[in-house]
Amino acid sequence: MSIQLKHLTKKYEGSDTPVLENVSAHIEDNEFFAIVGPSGCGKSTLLRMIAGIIPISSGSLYLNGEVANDLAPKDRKLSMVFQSYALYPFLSVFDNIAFGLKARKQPKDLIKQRVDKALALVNLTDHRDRKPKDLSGGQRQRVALARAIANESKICLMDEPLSNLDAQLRAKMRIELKELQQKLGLTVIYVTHDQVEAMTMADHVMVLNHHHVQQIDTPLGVYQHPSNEFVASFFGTPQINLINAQYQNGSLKMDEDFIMDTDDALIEGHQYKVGIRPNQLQINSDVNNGNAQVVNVSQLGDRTMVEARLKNEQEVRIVLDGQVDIRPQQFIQIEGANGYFIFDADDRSLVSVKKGALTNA
Amino acid sequence: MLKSFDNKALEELNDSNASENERAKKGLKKRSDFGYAVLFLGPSLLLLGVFVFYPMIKTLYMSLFLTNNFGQTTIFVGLKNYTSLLTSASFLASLSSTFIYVIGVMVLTIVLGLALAVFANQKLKGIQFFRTIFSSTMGVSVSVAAIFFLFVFNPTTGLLNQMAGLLHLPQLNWMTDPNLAMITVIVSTVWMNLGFTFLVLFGALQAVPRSLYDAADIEGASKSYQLFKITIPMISPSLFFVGIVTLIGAFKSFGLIDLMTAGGPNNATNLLVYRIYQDAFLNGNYSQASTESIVLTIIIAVMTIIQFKVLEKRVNY
Amino acid sequence: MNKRLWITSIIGVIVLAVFGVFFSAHSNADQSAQSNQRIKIIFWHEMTGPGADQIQQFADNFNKKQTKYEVVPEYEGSYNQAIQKVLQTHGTNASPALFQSMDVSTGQMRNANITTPVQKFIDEDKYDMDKIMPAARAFYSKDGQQLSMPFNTSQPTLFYNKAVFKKYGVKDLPTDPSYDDIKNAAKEITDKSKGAVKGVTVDAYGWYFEEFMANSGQTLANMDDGHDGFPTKVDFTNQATVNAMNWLQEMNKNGSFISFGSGSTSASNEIASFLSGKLGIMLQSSASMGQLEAAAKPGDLGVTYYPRPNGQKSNGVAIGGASLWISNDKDSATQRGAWEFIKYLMQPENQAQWQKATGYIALNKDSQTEPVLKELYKQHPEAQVPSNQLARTKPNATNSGILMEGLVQMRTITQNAMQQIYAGRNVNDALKDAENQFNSYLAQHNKANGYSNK
Amino acid sequence: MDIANSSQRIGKHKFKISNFLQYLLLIILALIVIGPFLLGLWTSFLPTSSITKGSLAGSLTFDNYVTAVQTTPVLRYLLNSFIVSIIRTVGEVLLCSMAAYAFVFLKFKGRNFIFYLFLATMMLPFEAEVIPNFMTVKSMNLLNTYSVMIIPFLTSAFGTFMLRQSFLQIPTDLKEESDVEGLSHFQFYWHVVLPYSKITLLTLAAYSFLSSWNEYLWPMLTTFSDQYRTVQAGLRQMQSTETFNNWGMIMASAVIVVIPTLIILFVGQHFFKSGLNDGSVK
Repeated sequence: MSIQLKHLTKKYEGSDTPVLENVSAHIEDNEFFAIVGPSGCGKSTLLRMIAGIIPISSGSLYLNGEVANDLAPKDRKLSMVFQSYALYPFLSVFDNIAFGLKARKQPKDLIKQRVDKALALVNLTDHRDRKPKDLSGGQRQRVALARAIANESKICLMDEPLSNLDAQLRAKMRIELKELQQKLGLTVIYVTHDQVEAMTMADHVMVLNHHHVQQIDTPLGVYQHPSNEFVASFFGTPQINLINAQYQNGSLKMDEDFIMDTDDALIEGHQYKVGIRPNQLQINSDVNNGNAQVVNVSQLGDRTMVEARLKNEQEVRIVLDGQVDIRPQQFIQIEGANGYFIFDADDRSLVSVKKGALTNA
Repeated sequence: MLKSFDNKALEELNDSNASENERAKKGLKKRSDFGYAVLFLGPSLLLLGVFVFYPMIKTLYMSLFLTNNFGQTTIFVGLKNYTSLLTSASFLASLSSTFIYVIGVMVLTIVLGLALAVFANQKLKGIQFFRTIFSSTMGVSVSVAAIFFLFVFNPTTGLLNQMAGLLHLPQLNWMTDPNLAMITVIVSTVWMNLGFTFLVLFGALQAVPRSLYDAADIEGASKSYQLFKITIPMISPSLFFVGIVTLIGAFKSFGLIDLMTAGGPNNATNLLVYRIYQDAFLNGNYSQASTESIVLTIIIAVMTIIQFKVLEKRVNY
Repeated sequence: MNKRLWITSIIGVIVLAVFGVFFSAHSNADQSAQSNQRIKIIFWHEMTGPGADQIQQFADNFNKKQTKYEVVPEYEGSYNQAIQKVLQTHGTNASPALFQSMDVSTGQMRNANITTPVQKFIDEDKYDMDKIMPAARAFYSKDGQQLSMPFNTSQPTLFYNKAVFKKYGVKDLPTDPSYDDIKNAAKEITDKSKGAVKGVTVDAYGWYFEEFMANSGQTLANMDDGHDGFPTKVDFTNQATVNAMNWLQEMNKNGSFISFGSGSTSASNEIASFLSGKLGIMLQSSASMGQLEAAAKPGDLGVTYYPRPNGQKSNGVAIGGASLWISNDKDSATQRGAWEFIKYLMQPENQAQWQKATGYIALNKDSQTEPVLKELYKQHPEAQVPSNQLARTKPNATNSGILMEGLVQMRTITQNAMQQIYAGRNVNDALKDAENQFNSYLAQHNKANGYSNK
Repeated sequence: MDIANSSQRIGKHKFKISNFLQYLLLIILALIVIGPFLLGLWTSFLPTSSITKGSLAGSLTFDNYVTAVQTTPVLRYLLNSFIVSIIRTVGEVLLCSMAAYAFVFLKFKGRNFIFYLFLATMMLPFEAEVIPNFMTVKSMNLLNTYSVMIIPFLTSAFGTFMLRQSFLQIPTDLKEESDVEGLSHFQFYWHVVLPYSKITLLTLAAYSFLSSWNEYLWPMLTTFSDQYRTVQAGLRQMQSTETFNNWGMIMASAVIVVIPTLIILFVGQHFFKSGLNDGSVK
């Protein structure tokens, strides 16, 4: 079951600005496709357009090669897991899962067989007669999942299904979800604002911001080749450093004392943003008077995160392996980066990717 | 918001001296609020005592006696008033028309109120206007409604018969045929109830999460399936609430009956409360009216207890 | 917050507006009432329509004529309601000084002992009661003592639409028609109009039920209809009643009868139907005369005496209507004021005006020579029929009203019986049920009030 | 159930048609709901002569309103209703909130018993108690006064119950804090509890006003002159005297009478909706 979006646009009546504009994508069969973006970027709207809950203003939606714009949701042969789980509080777990099958008037034994199977898949067989209010958050999440599974449609839409769970459970469910997707051969479109989920689970990621698609790529692709400053800053923890710099005489000048040479042909005197992932920075802490002063040090166990301030007040995050003995107020010397991106400060687009280049400051 | 009130209270307290503060703190340890309770509860208790509890006991008392023209109890008859009432054909007829009326009113009110609420719960331009209209009958008092409906059902000049005349349909004697008269009072009562019912049910509908319907759409449930399998179960506490309120209200119906049919024709609409009124304030038969009042009280009490018991469990889930 | 402001301001505006309009409209009246300390005579009546207007007119005129009293008429609903209101408010500030109470409540009012018999004032003033029609005043007196002053006196009367009779070539009814006269005419109208016009109706009204018995010379209650003591039993299953009910049911069965139900709405619907030519004959109180004359074309209104049993001379019917009572819970000055107003109402010209406006019979003998009435009779000769009927009636126990309590209850019961009979129920069964029902009520009522005949 | 969305899914063209159908349905329902009112409004502008002829056409005039205001006490009825309803509303909100306060914040012996006593009154219909109540107010010589329509209704178990539910939502911290600061019960009641629950108080007030305004049986039994009759008893009065004489004027009076409550309802609609659900179901 492939899904194709062609120039999808959503505009509400009486509003000038579209909620989504010109969204195109191709989602292959059996693919785990994540839609990521900050809240309000239109990702849930996009999912609902695919589901058929919200009408498409313009553009075309193809399901398995056929235009599906006008299909009723029930005819799109897909299932959906909601952020709120959308469980019916007055029905037992079993009946919740069986709801759609009953609505479609399936024979009783088929319903039972499918629901039992779904229950087993999510390990809820023992809870079949409980009401949702008697379940934990994680269990409710599984019920929602089981309901989608019992549907046996090959496309499953998921709208931030894990966002109401605590961190540990979320990590566990990520793995389970991915396993389930592969086991059942589902095509999953997964909406999330959590880049980690997107990175860990997805085959392809669509990054949405300000009603537009920013980039569609593999998780590694968006990490390694962010098409713009937004994408770069959205992926990776801790967040990428975006340091203002001016190009002067073949160097990017971030600060009086922090200048990097570059071989890119950049515009003389133009403003750029240098994106350096915190773990790519190299520092020397054994200096008396470096180019940055440490503001805060967090020991993360296997790593140490250092927040330092350049002399022109720009802040820089550095992640170092192991436990490093650095104290606040101490001066350090930022020496260079193993790789970095250069973004245009005006249109924020990617200008150049520098990889593995050890550059002297 | 709260802070400002606290400040206000504190400002006032600044004037009070330390000993008062001291006392308040002591009060924390050993609270004896009896004096306050008298002040706060006294007026309400007094009123309820005089106008609710005493009359109930008095009614019960009177129902065990015969009363004279001035409503004074004269001869003790024990439960004879009850036995003669419950074997009186006309009272039983009255009781059965009351039940017909009450059930008719309740069913129609809920069905129509739900229909209005469902249709008003759409996203359409100008829907607010319709919502306002649907709730409007709550602001129409009984005498006004009766006047409107007396005109609608008037045999010669009424809207219905005039329309029937135009369409060459038979003109019905709405107010004088016993069966039709019952229908007219039911229709009028339902109309009056609609606004309130609509408001409650509409409020309940709006509280149902949209995602439940989205999920059902995707799973292939038709709109009617959703109505019966999602909407109604989800709003069942409110449905139950308006149902029982309507039921209790219908048992207490008086105004419309008084204004529209005065219990007639041939006692067809002589509902319980109207009968009480007639027996007491037209026939001067206070002991019989008291006996009927006790029957009414028992009915209402049972309904109310059911209401509390069920709502306590919050109905569906 | 905003919403609250809205509500408060809107309510405020409404209240101010209402107060404003109200006080600007009524400030004059209030001032004049305050400037002179008149004694207020609260007068409860049960007249509607033209009757209510005329009473207001009388009160206004009376208030203008003198400065000592101020009569304030208050409409108190139906006769039935008013009786209990009077009994229930007696002795409180809310009670009236003067009230109107219907014919059949006389027994109850007398027993309740809440009024000052007008005889007291008649004696004080040496008021000439001979001027008042005897049949009317006899109804409201006991042992030679006048309890109350007859005021609005009506006769049950038969009205027929002469235009309809003419249209279908039916002969006019005789002035003293028998049951058969009416049955035949009604059948003829119904048949000839192919059912477009209904022949006859008789409102399911207890008063008519009682009058059928009166006109047959049949007592309804024992103790000579209460003239000899407290009745303990009623008799609805006598031959006279059965005859009358059979007659009504027969007309119903042959399709010439239409039932409008019972109560005030039925009366107004019936009159509307009559006036629009869809109904040939109806029983009505003579008090409808004013309204009917105003609406009908001159010469179209036929009026006859109350129907009599076949082959029997009519015994005469009891009057209907009501009389005026003076409450004994007000001070003597107020009671005197009430009496002064009664006297004013009974003046010949006022009684004449009363008959013209309403159709109630003018009770002052001198009224007949008043220009108002002469003019009325000239234009509407039929308007005289009720007075004639009253005049020819020789009072006896069966046609002078029933002095019994619980007549309101009895009427409810007999009216239901009539409606059941119209709906086809066996006449004897319906009457027997009604009789049993009322007898048990009466027994209980007498017991509860300690009435007994020793 | 969201019908709008279901139809929006069906392409653009069909969408228009079904939208039209929905509006049509809504309009029909709206007409049914306000039909009787519209009919009344319309006839109130017609001369009575056309109405009794069974015609709904004719030249529209304000005559009926002029007649109603000039010849009937309809404005007096309105004034009476306002006086009675406003005092009753204020009284009920005040006394019920005080009683509710006692049940939530005061500790005293027999509190539960008294509370159940209050609840029990909800089972006792006023309609079944009119006879002794009539005798009571008669013995107090209150018949035919404003007081008779106000005093018996100055408190209610329903209102107390509703406010108690609302007061229970007030965080206990607030009470504890005010105890530490030494606020008296009156201060806490006035400065904290009442402002905190103002939505519920307003709902109760609106509800109380409407039910007072709509009170029918009691004013009818206890008032005997136009000086004190409220609109309900008054309209009954007018209707029974005038029915076949002046439909137009009766209708005009009905319209005059219905306008204030409609305004209150429309303005208060929003929290009526939430207040009724909260107060009753939760």
